[in-house]
Amino acid sequence: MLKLKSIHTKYGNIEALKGIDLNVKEGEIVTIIGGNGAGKTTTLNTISGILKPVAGEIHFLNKDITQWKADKIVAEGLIQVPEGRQVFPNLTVYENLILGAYLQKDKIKVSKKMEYVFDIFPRLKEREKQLGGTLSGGEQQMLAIGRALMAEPVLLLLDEPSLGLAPIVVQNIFKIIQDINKTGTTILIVEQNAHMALSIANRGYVIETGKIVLEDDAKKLLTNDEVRKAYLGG
Amino acid sequence: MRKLLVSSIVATTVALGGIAFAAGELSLGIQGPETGNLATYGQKTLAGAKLAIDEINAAGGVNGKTLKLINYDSRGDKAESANIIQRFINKDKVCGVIGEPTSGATFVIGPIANKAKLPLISAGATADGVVEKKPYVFRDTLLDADGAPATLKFLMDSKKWKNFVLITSVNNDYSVSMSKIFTNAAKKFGANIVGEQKVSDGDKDFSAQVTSIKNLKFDAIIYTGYYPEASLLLLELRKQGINAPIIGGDGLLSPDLWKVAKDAALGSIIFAGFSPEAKAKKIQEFVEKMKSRGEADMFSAQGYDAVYLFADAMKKAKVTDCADVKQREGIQKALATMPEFDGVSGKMKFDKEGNAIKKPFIQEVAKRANGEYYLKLLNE
Amino acid sequence: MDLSFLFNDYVMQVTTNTGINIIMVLGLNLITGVTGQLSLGHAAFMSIGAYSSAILSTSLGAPFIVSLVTGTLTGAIFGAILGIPILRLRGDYLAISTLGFGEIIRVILLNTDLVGGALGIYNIPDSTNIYIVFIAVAFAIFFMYRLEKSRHGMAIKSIREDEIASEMMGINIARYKIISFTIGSGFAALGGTLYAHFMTYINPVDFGFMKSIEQLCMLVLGGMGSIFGAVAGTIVLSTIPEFLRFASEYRMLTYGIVLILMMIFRPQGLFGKIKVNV
Amino acid sequence: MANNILELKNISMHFGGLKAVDNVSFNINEGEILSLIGPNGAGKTTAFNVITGVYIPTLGEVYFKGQKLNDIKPYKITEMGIARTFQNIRLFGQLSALDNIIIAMHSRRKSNMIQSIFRTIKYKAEEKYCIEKADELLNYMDLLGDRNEQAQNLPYGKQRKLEIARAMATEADLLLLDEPAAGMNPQETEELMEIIKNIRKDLKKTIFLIEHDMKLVMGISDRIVVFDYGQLIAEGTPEEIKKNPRVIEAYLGKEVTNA
Amino acid sequence: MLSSLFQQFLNGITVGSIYSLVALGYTMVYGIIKLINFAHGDIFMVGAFIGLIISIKMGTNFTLVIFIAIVLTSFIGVLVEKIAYKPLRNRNSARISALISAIGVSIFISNLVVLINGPQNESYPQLLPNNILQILIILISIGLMYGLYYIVHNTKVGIAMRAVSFNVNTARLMGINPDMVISFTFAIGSLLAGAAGVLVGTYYRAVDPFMGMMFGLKAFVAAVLGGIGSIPGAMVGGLILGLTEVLGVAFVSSSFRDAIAFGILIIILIVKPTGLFGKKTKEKV
Repeated sequence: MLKLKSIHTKYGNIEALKGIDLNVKEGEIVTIIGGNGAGKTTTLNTISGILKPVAGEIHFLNKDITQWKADKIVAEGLIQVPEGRQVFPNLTVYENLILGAYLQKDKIKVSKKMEYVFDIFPRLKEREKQLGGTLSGGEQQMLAIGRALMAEPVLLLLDEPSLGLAPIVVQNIFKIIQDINKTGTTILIVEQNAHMALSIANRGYVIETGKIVLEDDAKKLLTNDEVRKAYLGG
Repeated sequence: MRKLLVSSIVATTVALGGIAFAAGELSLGIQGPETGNLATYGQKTLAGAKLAIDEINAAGGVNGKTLKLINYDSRGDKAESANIIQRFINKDKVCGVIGEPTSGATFVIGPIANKAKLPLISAGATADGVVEKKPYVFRDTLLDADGAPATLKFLMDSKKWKNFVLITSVNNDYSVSMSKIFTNAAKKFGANIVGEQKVSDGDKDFSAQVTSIKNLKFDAIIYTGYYPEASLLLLELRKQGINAPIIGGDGLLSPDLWKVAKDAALGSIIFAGFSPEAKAKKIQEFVEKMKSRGEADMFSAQGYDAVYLFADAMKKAKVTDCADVKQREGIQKALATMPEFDGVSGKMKFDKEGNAIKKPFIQEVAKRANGEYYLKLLNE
Repeated sequence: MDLSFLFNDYVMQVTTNTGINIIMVLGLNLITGVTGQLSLGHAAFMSIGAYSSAILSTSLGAPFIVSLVTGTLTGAIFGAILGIPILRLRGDYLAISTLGFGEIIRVILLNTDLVGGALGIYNIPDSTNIYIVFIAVAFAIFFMYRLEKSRHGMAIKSIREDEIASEMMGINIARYKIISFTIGSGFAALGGTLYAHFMTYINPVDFGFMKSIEQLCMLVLGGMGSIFGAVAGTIVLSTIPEFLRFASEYRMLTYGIVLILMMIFRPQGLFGKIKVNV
Repeated sequence: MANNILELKNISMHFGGLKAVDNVSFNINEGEILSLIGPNGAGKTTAFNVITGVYIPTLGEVYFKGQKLNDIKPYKITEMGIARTFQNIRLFGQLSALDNIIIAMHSRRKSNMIQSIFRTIKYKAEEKYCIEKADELLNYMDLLGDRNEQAQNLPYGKQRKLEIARAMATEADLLLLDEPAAGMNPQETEELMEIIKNIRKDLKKTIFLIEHDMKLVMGISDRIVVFDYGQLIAEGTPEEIKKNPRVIEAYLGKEVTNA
Repeated sequence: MLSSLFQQFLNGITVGSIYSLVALGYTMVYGIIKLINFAHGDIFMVGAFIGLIISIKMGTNFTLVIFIAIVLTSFIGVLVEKIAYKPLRNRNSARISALISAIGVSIFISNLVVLINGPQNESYPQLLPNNILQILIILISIGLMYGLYYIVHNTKVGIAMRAVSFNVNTARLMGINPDMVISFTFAIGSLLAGAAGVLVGTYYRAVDPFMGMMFGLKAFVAAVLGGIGSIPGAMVGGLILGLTEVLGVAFVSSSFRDAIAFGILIIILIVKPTGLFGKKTKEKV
């Protein structure tokens, strides 16, 4: 479904990605784990078109989307939940969700989708009229995911959904991610919280200083000493 | 596009123009704001001057040479004005300059022209100190110091007006100084200034000032500023139900006054150095000829007269080469000693400082039967 | 070939005007190009120099050198006084407040009878000549060059590059911003005193918002943060009108287009190397 | 017991409702290398900002060499002897490497404006001394070849090193390094480890660093403090920290139960 | 006295509501691309001139005049953005470059009008009945502002505008094309300015090619006063500015009209730099 071939991305003079190869198959949960500054977010931003790679190719649903603009990529069903949630603080929950379905012209579909999101996150229903900025961290994460679901993602990219959230909330969010996957949405998730991510994923990649250093079945990675080393330095 | 082409041809001529005067031409310079918010004055003066030049050349020129007019735009910027006058002196080597229509820029270029012994006639400057102690600097404008008191006296006598409101545009040197003249004249003739208001050039909104004078008793409003504000002021006055006329100087003298204010302008009294209604044949011919060049007004009349003043002086001084200081001295002498000159802006004579001694044309905005506005001359 | 035309009064006039502009634009360069604080009210300090020196020369009959020095210092002092409250602001807010101060000073001059109100001040002795301006320009360039190289100049530059890092390197950024603003305003005032004694007549119209913008355009065109750029930009914009005399109607139009094209294709200016993020 | 150079006493830093740092106390001993670790958003950089005066702590006190820092302006704190680097490199990008270093010497220099403009003998001597000293530092960091390059044009690893050199140029006794190895390749990181060790050894500086690269942290730290959710959850030697279950949990997270 | 006070008050609100219309354009553009669009005042002036030309050529039907004027000004606004600002945005230029470019546009537009129409003041036809002119102007302004409020809060593109002004990249992740939204913002802002131009012409009965300068600057002050980037701020800021100016002129002195506006500006900036409704942003260290 998604294929990255030797992707290189630069921030100014700094090469943040030094040749990333990865692929995601339909129906999977794939995770990319790695320490801070390893290039996880850069990878996602490159896939979603926020950043443009300087070399390499990205294919999604058999189309070469390497040079596509972000909004066109969204239209293909490749939706990203950005790091730090990036809920629009001055928009209400309702407005945030509406924006998620920005490209959907059919109003009935939009309201159906919204019901679906409210089903998954009843909390959001309660807070419908509240401003995004007034929500708690966990609620904001729900809103960010809900907002992405409004766009009917074929592939959902999640950037550190656990960031800054209390462990109990993280548990909850990850369960929901699994549920979303079960309804047929493919998921690529980037995490620092390796255990959590690997425990729900099918496969995992370990990224270090802009390179994939390890790729394996998630369950195997979970017990792999290398992973532990990558985090705690052995 | 055609305009662009013409101006680039003019450009090339002017660029090479430094040598042109030898080939049977005598040049006059004219400078003023042709762009920017004072552009109307510069453009009008230029139009009048051009007409005069064309007439003179059609009649055989001056001393056997054609007269050439070189115009530069100063944007109303003092530094640019100074650059231009130096260019006239050193590059174009003109015989004389028809100077800036505003007092401010004339203050700057006057001393420069005087020092270079280049005769300069300002066709608009009215402030004190513009020409004094500068033998080469003249002006053919009616001075407010002459015009304003004469007008006030005339109105008090003919209309029996006694109480006035005085409105000054405080960021306008012309207005500030004229207000002083009016105040002094009122004191002298026993008129009452019952209220005073301040506005600023560029203001669009006069509602506050008008509301403030609404409850006063007065016969007329003296407004000493320019026409753009005056027309808006008139509209605001009528909007708030005040029907008193306004009295002002040549700053109000523009068809735009009634173009903007329409009937609100009716009855306004303007004293100026020019009236298109004057019956003199010369003036009527001038008005007729100016029709194709954007209508006659005071500035075009003064620009026109300035050219003729120069031409007369040049003839008298038998000028053939203006690069020669001696010949320019001759022009200055001819101007300073000129007997009464009968111009389209009235009969005039220069006093020893270089001021034109003239009588004001006191006029009232009126409407003809066909709905056309005009200035009825009151004191012919 | 006859080169005497290079030395005639016309060329002198344009050159002197250009020189005066150079001094002021160098002051602006210190504030905006070197310190990174956008000022839209530079002409206000020019007016303070012009007015204070003109009053000294006309009302008190002070010798030119006294007017010159006093005018410059008055401008610098005003720069410091106004700088203290407004330099706490950043970026656009600072720019807007300098604009506001510029307009306020102009309106105050306009309404103060003591300084002639709208009439302004005339009969100012014409003490400025090309030699004095030449010396002043040379001094300004020398001063700015040396200042930039010194530890104080380095400190000022580091504020432009990164305020926070600068403060973390032990630099009192508030103090240096004020120093820069004071010196920059002083040079504007120096230009103003020279201007007043060159034109011999000043009134508030000369020091409006558009004047500040004009100075900023000279700086940006030449290249912010570069002494050479500031000088070159000023020369270009001060003399080009003289070459475009023939096309007076299209002059301002062209000016507008040039500014836009410059910003699109060469935003660092003709001779600049520095991107000033203000 | 070694001498305390820096002491944080019950520091809390709140932003609105967010407790970025929550009642944290710890010391740094003179001459040691102390590392501060913790997951993203744990409040590490906030702690640096409190120490360097960028933020005034909501509660608690910071002491440097026995002197309270709470109300002191950042530039004064630097003068007192604390210097730092930044998470997202904050070099003076358009200035040369040399100028970056020289600017950091600012508070140690005395030449006044007049002396600088007219380049008096005193000024020249100071200038000469500074350039020599800066070159020395650049040399120490192996950056001498890049001395005239604009800082923004240096490769990433060199920018990191230049930032450290710049902090050292302030002649601070305590260096705060915020993720010095971020974005470096393993080889560069290795080199950095050596440099940090040397700085301590040769120049007798105290070093306090935030770092995610555990190889570096474990390799050079004398002690480690660990933050999670703004709180200090562990403090100890690298070996102790590695085994600490709370740290492991904070880092690797728990698995989803009942998944 | 009382009726005079009421009249002054009405004067203030009339001017203020027009300031608000223009201020909205400044604030919206600033909110979305952080640019002080110096050319906005000139768009306002162009709006007035288009209204003038239409009413001369096609008659003095106010609805028609204002309609054509706002359609054309919004088109011009978008065009200006595409030509003079977008290329800079794509090159990631410094903010001052965009500012200078805006000044270039301003100089170009005002001088183009001079070239086409001459520098003189032009009289403006009476498009609205005189006796209820002020009330109508206020009502039309309120109507336009309500329209804007509705668009911003109840339409998708309005919500997208707010999203883009918060964070461009996140907005892109929603499938929003920021360039489109920015164009839309310019269109709306210029539309309001165009309407304000026609209203000013109708109110003062005269227009000139340089009227955009001071009026624009003051409207900008109004935007800052309310908190630049804030839409309700611009509305309130305009009213406050209009009222203080008119009352200041009435009861203090007219000579300081501009000083009043800029004085308020500086006080606000020093006391509360973000304006009445603005939000504070802090730089991350």
